[in-house]
Amino acid sequence: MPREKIDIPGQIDHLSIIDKEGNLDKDLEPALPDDFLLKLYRTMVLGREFDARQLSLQRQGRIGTFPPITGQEAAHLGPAAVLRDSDWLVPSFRETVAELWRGRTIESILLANNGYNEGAQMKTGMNMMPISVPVGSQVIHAVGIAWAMKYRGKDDLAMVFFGDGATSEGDFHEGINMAGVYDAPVIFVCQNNHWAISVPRARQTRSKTIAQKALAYGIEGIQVDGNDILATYAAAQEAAERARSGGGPTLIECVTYRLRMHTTADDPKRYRTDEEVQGWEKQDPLLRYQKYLKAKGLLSDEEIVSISDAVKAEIADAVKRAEERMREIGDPGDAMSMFNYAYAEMHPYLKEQKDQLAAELKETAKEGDNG
Amino acid sequence: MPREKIDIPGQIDHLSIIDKEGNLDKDLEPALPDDFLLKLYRTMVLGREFDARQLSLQRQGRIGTFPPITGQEAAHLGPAAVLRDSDWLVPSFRETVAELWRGRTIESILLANNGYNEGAQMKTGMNMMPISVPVGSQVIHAVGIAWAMKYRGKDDLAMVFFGDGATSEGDFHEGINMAGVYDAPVIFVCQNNHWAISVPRARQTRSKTIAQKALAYGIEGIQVDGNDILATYAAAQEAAERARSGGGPTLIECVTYRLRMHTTADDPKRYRTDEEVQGWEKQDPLLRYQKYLKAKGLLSDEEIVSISDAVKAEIADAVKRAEERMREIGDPGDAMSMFNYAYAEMHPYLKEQKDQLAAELKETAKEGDNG
Amino acid sequence: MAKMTMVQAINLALRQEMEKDDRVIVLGEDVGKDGGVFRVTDQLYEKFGENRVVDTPLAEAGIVGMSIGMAVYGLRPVCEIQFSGFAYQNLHQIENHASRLRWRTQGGLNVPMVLRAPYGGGVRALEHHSESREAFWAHMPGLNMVIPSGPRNARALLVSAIRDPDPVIFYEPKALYRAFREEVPEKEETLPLGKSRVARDGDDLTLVAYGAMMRPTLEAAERLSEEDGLEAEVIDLLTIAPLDDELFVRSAKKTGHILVVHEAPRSFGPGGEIIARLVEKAFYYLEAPIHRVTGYDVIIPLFSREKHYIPHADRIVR
Amino acid sequence: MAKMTMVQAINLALRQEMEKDDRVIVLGEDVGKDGGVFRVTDQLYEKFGENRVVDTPLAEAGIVGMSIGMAVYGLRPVCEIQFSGFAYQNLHQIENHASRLRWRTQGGLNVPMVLRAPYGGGVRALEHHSESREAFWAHMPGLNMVIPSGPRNARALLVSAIRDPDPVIFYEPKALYRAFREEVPEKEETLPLGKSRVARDGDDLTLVAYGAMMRPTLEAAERLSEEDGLEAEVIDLLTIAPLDDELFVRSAKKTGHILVVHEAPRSFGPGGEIIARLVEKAFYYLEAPIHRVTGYDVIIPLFSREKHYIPHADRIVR
Ligand SMILES: Cc1ncc(C[n+]2csc(CCOP(=O)(O)OP(=O)(O)O)c2C)c(N)n1
Ligand SMILES: Cc1ncc(C[n+]2csc(CCOP(=O)(O)OP(=O)(O)O)c2C)c(N)n1
Ligand SMILES: [Mg+2]
Ligand SMILES: [Mg+2]
Repeated sequence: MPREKIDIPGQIDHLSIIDKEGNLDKDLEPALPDDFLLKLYRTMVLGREFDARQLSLQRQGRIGTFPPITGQEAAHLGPAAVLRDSDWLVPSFRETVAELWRGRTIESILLANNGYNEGAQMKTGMNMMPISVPVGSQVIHAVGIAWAMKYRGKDDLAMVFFGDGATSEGDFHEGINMAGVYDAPVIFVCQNNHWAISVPRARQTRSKTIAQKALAYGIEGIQVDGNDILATYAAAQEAAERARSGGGPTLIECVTYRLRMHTTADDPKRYRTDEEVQGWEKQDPLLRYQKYLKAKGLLSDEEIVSISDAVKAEIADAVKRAEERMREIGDPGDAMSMFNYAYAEMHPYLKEQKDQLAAELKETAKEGDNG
Repeated sequence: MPREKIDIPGQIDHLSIIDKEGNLDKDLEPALPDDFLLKLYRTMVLGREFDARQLSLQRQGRIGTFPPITGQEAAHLGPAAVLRDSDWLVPSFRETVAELWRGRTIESILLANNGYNEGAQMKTGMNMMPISVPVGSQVIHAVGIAWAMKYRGKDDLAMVFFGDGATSEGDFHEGINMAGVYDAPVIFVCQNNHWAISVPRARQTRSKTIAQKALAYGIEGIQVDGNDILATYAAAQEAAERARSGGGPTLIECVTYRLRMHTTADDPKRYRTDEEVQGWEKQDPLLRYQKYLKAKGLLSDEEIVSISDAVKAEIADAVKRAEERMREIGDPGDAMSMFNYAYAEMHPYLKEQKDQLAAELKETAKEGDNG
Repeated sequence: MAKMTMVQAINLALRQEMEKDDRVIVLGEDVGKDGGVFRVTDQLYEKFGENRVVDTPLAEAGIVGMSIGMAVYGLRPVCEIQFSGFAYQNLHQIENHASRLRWRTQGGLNVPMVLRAPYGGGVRALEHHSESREAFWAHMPGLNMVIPSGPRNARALLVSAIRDPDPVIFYEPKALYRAFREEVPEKEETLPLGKSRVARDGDDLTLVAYGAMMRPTLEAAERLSEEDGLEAEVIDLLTIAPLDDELFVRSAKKTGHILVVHEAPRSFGPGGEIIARLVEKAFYYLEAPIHRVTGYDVIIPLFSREKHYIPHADRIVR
Repeated sequence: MAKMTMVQAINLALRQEMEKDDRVIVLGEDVGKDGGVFRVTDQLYEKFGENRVVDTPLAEAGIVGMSIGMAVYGLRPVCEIQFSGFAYQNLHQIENHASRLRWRTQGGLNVPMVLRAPYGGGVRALEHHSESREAFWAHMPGLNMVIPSGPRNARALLVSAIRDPDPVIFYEPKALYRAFREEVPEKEETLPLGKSRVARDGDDLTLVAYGAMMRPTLEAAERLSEEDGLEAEVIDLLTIAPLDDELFVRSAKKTGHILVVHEAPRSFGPGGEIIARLVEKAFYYLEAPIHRVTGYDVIIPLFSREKHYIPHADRIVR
């Protein structure tokens, strides 16, 4: 056999259901109950409005820096929406809408974004990992969780989110490769928002798509229009069925765009043009989904306004509660709490350090009274 | 655009020039001068015989453990043979024949394998990295070297070797991805010898081939019969032309087999069958190449014997010289030398430690005389 | 009670915990069919099968990252990193996640995993197979760093490590894997993490050591007794972090003379912390400078010279 | 002389070395167009172009591994790891290769690279953006670990680091990036690596610190002078490893009272080594226990509480 072609699956599909003009591909339309469709819409609006609110809070110094998600609502809510309670969600740090969908509270996010560890407190049974700041590192955790699910004979799955930049990390590679080897029930969802801070997608990897990286691991891969929530949902649904039935992992590339800054510390004008941003604003996933719901007769202009008002009110309440909570805790808050949760049991030398600080703070307080 | 196929290069070829029966594919036969062909043969024999000699030395406790290469001579010599002096070779730890081809001496290998740092001494201008024990870690170094070559406007290249197991490491991924992004003149040569110690190729990754991993990085990939030195040479030659002309990196998978143990500390009977090994012995790259050279009239049975004798004599001399050298150095040898080469200049606290040991050893020596 | 090598004792701990608790999973490179390159997991694959004894691809961050996920889900993974010299590939997974998840989630999640790795010199191995970098792990809040010194305490400590609700780095002195045997009871035996032990009583001076250094240290103590009539108290740390300073501080108050022994490079090695604790807690009892007999601040040489690098009794006696 | 922030001073060092020597290459995540997330490499991309100021994919091991290859080939890469909290991803490349290639090849190859990374707390950042783990690097033979404390010495030390024939880990105290300005001469200025400095003279006690801790330490020294009439001598290490013990040992012999300050967790932190050296070399001059004012043995809390974690003048004064 001289030079011959090897028979490997070398094909990657792109999925789109509602196109940029809002036209629907009826054959591909997932059959979802109306209330579910509306719940998706409301949650997208909540994410969008919460982003706006946090930006103004940050500008006023009422919270610290955070990563906005505007423009990526469909790209991460669609996949997250296929999860059951017994499945696990393993987020990166830019899937706020998915976290809210999973039951994380607005208050907890505000607390965390204002530097209170209380905000990252995890209620057990949420079946969710906390956000993971080290890019790509969480990918492997999902594989371990999925391996354990399979070991326990469950038909649950783990869904992990990461960005286009994360695909350059060794951890992404090690995790996805191991998932393939163990046929682990994982769905790898890449939020390809075209930028890793200032590094464009094209400088992150030479491959035309992220989805084709699945070919390296012998697993299924698909690229979807990430601003089309029906497409992101449908692709994830297909992947979920594969995972639950022992078909192994899937890599889903959601092509979307980060409309705002990387974090509030970032100035996108340094590295990208307004034209590019405006081009993507025209593809707003929220507007596209609105069109669809309206055409379906599920959403009226009045309802759009009322939902938006309701959501804003919900956020306002949450902000109030969160700020009350922060006042209760106090700024800087009970210093002693930083010694908690380092270990199941505090070790003696740490106890000594804690007692020492307690004594120092008492002294300071006294001095305060005297002075 | 609903569900449509994305146009990506999804094809991987397999290259074979002399098949398992020794039949030649004339169209693909590289045009190489007779003396070059014979030099390749002699170096393969040298590697094979040196392996055998080191095994017996190890058994006699005259050297420490080492990784045999028998069966993989063609898989790494073929690619290394396309290198120019100004190119760089970045080995793993199982490319002894390539190292010998590049001018590393038998003595230095023996010294290193018997635990003498002198054996790893690198003559400048060799344009070669020392062997790299941490699996996969050297892959990135080759990318840095290649980037620097390009920066300097050279048409040189870096060739890096690694095993099938190494492709699971994050470093492999990060390196090859960056090479793609920078169009770096690197040739990634995987020695797929089917085993990573006891882990079979199939449990290392779910992909059918290693070569197809190139698709994930948007670079060229090819699989070759690693026991066919004409094929490994030809594939590397093609990749070298690509690299030198700015076409970027190539991933070459050489399909071969480790006929002996992983290292002399390993017992392959624990994880693989004799049948499997015997099957591969039939595909011995050395015998296949002999057939080819004989058919070409370049090699006679007498010459086979004379070359083998000459090679054995060369090894015997080298062993003698190496053991003389070791006696000179002494066992354990000059302890003080371990403080050298930590830094360009020894820092004061290290100097204190060195002086302290020197003093202690003097004392011991004295005691020795007295006692 | 059977006389066992450390390899057999560790194997016993793994086998018995796996029998008792189906949450215990062993994973790593070559831990399955091969039984581990040092045979520590020998026969576990045959006994428990490939779902309990998992051969992994060659990916240390992957092994540890997967262990984190398994542990968070409720399993008790015991992963093997083939040599501690390749555990830096996964250090970020421990520093960024395993050691912090309890803290990050304020008690919501925890990571009951064990990372086993052979460390140290003395077996005529290749480069990267002889280092001692326990100080890296000892410096990480939220982590336990354990190093046994003999078959019996290796078994007892490993059982405790597996049951501990927090992550444990378990460094195994490979030089002791088959160096000697000890009686190891078949019936369960544990040792608390975070507690050192007195390995030898004495009133004249204090020697602090752990792991593979216990043998030369105890040998030195015997020689000091015979040759100079000095009785050294020898403290075996067993747990490096959280460091138990109670015993060596008490001993220092008694003897006033202390020597610290470790194989790791001297600068910024474990010895510094031990000395700092002594200065904090026993300063007024110290009668002489505390010396360190350690590896030097260079890479441990290839094996023909390693004996000069690794502390031995002569160096300690001086 | 222009008054510059530390960010500007580091930028100046990079610019001038790049002008002088075309072997100097800056690479890292967002160092190009963006000028670095802290703007340390601002305008270098515009001035030198994408072949001298290289935006990399998001891969720390890749960045450092490539730098090793570049350095071996004869370039002088200065790579930026965006935050020191993500430098563990590349720790194996430093421990297994960068710090050893000179030794491994017995002088045949060397690795003249610099790894820059901002470290430490105080900027209200997210998790993983405020740690101090300089002890990891300080423990590695073959490596230089440098931490400047002000704009002027940052510039001079970075120039020396770039010219050093061995690898240098250069931790930048991000809390000081824009905290104050200093006169920084346009004309070349260097400071030798491996040398500490006396930041303040005094005869009554010795304070040893470095990096971001120099400000609270000097503030504490002033207050001790005003409030208690005690004159503290303050030593600024500048280079953490190889550790220069000459000045603080001399100072300790003079004052007999020593306090060590660092932001890193206490246990197995840099303070231990400093104390061990003092005990080795100045034991008979010590009049009181040497105390450590440091970060606690927990993860630095999220920013609302970090001020309790990071040592400040009050804690030092006590
Ligand atoms: C390991 C690691 N390196 C660097 C960083 C700094 N950093 C935070 S986000 C980011 C870019 C991430 O890009 P991408 O993966 O595309 O996710 P996105 O921010 O676009 O959602 C970088 C470099 C980090 N958090 N972790
Ligand atoms: C990072 C790292 N992990 C583990 C090891 C131990 N080890 C040495 S060789 C080897 C297997 C390598 O397999 P492969 O890459 O296929 O190369 P081969 O030995 O087959 O030539 C392992 C696990 C190592 N040297 N480095
Ligand atoms: Mg992105
Ligand atoms: Mg192999």
